[in-house]
Amino acid sequence: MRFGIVTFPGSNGDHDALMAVRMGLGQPAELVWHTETDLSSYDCLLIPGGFSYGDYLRAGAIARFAPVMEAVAREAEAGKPVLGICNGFQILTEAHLLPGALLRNASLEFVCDWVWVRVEQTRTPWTQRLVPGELLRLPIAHGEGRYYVDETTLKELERAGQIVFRYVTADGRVTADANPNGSIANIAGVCNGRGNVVGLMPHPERAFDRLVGGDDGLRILASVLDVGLTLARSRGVR
Amino acid sequence: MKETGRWRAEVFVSLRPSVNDPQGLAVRDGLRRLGYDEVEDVRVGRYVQLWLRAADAETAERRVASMCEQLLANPVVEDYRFVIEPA
Amino acid sequence: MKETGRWRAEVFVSLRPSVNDPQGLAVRDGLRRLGYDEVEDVRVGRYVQLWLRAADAETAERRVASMCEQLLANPVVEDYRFVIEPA
Amino acid sequence: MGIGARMTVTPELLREVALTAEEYRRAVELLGREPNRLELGMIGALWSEHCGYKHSRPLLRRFPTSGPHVVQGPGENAGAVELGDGLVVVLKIESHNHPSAVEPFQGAATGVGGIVRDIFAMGARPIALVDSLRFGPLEEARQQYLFHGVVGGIGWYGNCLGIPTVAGDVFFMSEYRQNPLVNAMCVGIAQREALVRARASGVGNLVVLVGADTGRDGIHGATFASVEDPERSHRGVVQVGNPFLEKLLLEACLEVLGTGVVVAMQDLGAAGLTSASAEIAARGGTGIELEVTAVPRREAGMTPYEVMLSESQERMLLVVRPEGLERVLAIFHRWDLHAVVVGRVTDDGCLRVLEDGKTVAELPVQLLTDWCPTYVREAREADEIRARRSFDPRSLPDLEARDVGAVLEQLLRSPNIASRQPIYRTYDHTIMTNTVLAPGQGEAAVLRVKGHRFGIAVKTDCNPRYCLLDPRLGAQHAVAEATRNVSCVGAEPLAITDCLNFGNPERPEVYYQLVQAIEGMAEACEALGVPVVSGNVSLYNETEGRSIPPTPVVGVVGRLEDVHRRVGMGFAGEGVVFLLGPQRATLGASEYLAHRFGIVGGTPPALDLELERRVQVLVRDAIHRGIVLAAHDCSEGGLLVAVAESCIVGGIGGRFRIDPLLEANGRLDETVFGEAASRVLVQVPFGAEGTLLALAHAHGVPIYEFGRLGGERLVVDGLLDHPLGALAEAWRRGLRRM
Ligand SMILES: Nc1ncnc2c1ncn2[C@@H]1O[C@H](COP(=O)(O)OP(=O)(O)O)[C@@H](O)[C@H]1O
Ligand SMILES: [Mg+2]
Repeated sequence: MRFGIVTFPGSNGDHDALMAVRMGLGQPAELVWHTETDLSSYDCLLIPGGFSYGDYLRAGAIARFAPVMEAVAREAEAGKPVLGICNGFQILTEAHLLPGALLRNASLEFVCDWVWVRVEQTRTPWTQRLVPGELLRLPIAHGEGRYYVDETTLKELERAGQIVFRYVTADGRVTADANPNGSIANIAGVCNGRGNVVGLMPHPERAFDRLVGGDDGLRILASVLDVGLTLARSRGVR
Repeated sequence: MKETGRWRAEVFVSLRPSVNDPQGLAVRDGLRRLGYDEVEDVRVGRYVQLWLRAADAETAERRVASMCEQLLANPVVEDYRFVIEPA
Repeated sequence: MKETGRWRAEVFVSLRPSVNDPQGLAVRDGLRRLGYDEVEDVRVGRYVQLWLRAADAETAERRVASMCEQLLANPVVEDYRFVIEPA
Repeated sequence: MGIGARMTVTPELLREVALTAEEYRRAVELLGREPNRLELGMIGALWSEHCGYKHSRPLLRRFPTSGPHVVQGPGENAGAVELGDGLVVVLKIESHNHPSAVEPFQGAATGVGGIVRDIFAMGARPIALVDSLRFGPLEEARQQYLFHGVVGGIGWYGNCLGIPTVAGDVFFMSEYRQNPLVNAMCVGIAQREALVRARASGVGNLVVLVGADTGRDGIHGATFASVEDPERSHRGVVQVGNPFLEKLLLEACLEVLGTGVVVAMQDLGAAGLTSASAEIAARGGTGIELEVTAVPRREAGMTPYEVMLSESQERMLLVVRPEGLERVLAIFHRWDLHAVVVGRVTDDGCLRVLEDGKTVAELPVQLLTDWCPTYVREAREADEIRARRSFDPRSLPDLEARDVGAVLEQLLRSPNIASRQPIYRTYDHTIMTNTVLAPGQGEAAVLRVKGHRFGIAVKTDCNPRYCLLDPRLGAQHAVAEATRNVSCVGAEPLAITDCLNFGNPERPEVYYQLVQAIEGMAEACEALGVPVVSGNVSLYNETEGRSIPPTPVVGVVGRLEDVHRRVGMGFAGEGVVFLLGPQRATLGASEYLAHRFGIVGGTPPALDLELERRVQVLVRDAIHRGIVLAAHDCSEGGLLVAVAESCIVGGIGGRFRIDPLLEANGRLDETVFGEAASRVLVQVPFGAEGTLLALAHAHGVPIYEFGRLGGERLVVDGLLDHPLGALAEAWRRGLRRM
């Protein structure tokens, strides 16, 4: 399965994503420059973390208009799996490919730590190998990760099953203490209505090796391989 | 295009009232700690100054409005307002 | 103290003209990439709204000025300006 | 303005460029004529303490700088040592004290920017940042402002660049009130043959400037770092950093170096274009001609003087072979960077500045660099320090056994001891996915190098209280502690980078401290076999005649043979805890004295460098054999604090005994809270006690079985029985409550 990893000026998680896919999953991956307009040769897309365009103004605000984003929107529309991580999540919300907005952390501080998240939705290509309610331990590193939607939209998201991950305690409870940034309803990740576009603040690509703290992130990245299998089969038929 | 005039726009972007503003709270608390007990509430937003060329005030206004919509403010969480004057 | 009035202050904080403003540059380039070629310069600052109690406009003004000096602006790199109105 | 334009040299003018009348005469003599205004500014900047190392250069020769691993010693943008498999590790530390005192956030941020440029100027990819910070008492509002600003600035810049900040140290002491210290260290990695030197060679090669446009910011920054009282002088020079631009610069420069057409690369730091071009020409033994009108400006109407001396951030200077120019410009363009040819390499040994083709300055490169005057000053120890040192802590009443628990909690809460998590939690330390031991997990940070078995360890240290009371001994301690921390994770110290932070060297008491500290560092480096490969000097850290304590910060890089064998500092489950090293400690210069009695006095702990070496070898040997579960160096706060820290981090209590130690020391306070050098707490699993004892014996290191782990309380027989939770709470909240 070929991963395309989109690099903007100021991205800094692109290389980690590349390593995670190549070393952790053993799959081919390539960096895709922000000026690229054709993404059809990739089976899935990662929008990595970083500070695209310095995150000046608002995180992700300027990157959203890069030429590559039109192509991302097109592929997303066509149902291709897209995963936005951290800054990638911010970019996807700014581009309205995902609902809501990411605001400055309630603590007003950048926070780098390991957190627990609970899997809330497994009907996305990025979580289909996971079990609902399962806990993952992942690193976070962001200053603008406070997920926000208004009350009406929140209800809508809950109803439609678009909340994919929530910050929880080590024993799986949703508490204020477990919430590292003040996100509404402890939301750590969401998906679009169709489920193929997922965004999350934690970094699965940094958790692909026990030597550096854990490998739970691989379970997310590996989930998408099932789509690859289907793809490969359909190609084989053709 | 014969853009004759030079304009200065001041754009004020603020979080919608319904959105929590921890920075505003922190500033309020900071001010109170300094003895400004009379401060009841604080909201912190962005102040963007733009210098641009446009044929007339109306064009400038139209262009700045669309810059705000597209980039300068995020309608999901922010409100904006701007003024324009000849620069 | 018999503070009778409630006031709203709007404070505009901007980087001094000679100070490098990377944020402004990024926004300017971003706008140009979106086709707003007419934009010549952008400076990004802070927009602070304050609600406070004060006996009269003059007192409010004096207090806000000193808040700006002490906390709201960093005189080493920033300039500020404010307006006050009854809230 | 032509070269020959006359000007009147007034004392004010000389003060503005920070030259003495004597130095001015020397410049005239060397030049054979009077310099013009621009030339004078250029000379002043490069002859400043900051650029010219006027007071430290003669002393720095004392450092050992060579060794079997050394690939590049002092003199280039950074030092480099061999790692194995054809790789080198590149390291350098730098201060940004004066700018941070004026604008803490931007001052610290641009400090990080500067040190990162030094590393990639060598052709190395930066892989880690380390920060060493000093502030006044954190209870004070102003210090909190400085602290939050500095920590925020370091985090902002490093996080944005995507370089993990993995270690550091921080200390609070009233002498730093007006003069906080911000030292940033960067570590990079490169293929040995890909290392670049900053030497302009090849007459006719082109000089390319890339990065930010040049503005009026930071003019006279070098001078400003060479005078006292940062807050009052030069407020106007504050620079605002742009980490986003630096990230592009970093990626683009590394890519450009891969083309093979770049002859040299140099970052623009203090004294901007003047210093960068002079240094690159001096190292190459060539000259450089610059056309100032070619330099892209941020502001209209800038004079050649302003352009040549601006310290605008995020700029690099390259020397490029003409035939490769197009490729280089194309790569920079792809990264949205502005790159232009601003000059060329010449063979006349001159730095020549042209404005529209007319020469406006022409100075021998050597005059700017090598011929900078150096000074040897009078050195005398201050009576006050001697008096403080003679204080006898034994004149104080001993600690009551029933107070031990309460005092332990207070010490754990002390800003000098409490958990540093509130700091490093705001630094991205997991990016790049190499961080094997993150901050707080080990005595030093440990990084893996993907595709290799070995790993890298890194740490900074310096106890300024020891250095204040005895600069020579204190500096030895700094080397010993930093290398010990690296040894405690299982790494062999490879090299040192140092940052010498002192007051005004023109004062005999300060010059004495400088001389002594350098001597002490050199002695320790020799004894421990670790060379100094790079460093930085920051003098004039004083305000109104009140100087900072001597602060020779030592940054160490070490190498682990096998990164999987690294050892953390938290006790890992059950096992036996031993104390390696001296069993007697002293209260002189201790955290206990300062915290409990407000006294900074007494003689710092003695340091037997030969024993230190053996202790470190023993710890590494034991780790290598795989019998060590945890290792923690006993530093500030002494034995009980150290054992509490390892219990807290490991989440396990234990039962310890101190009777024999108490007997050796004679006093309770010295036994539990006294400090000593060369001490390490080591945990081994049950059954490995004999092996460790035998090893200690073989290495000639005193060893003492301190206790066994288990439960959720910290118990010292007959003295203390405390729930670990309460201690953990105190330690974790110490910095956070500010
Ligand atoms: N300014 C800092 N930035 C990042 N990490 C820090 C900083 N200060 C301390 N640390 C980390 O906190 C831990 C404890 O530091 P320190 O108290 O200096 O250790 P030690 O006393 O063993 O030298 C280490 O992991 C260190 O790297
Ligand atoms: Mg310590």
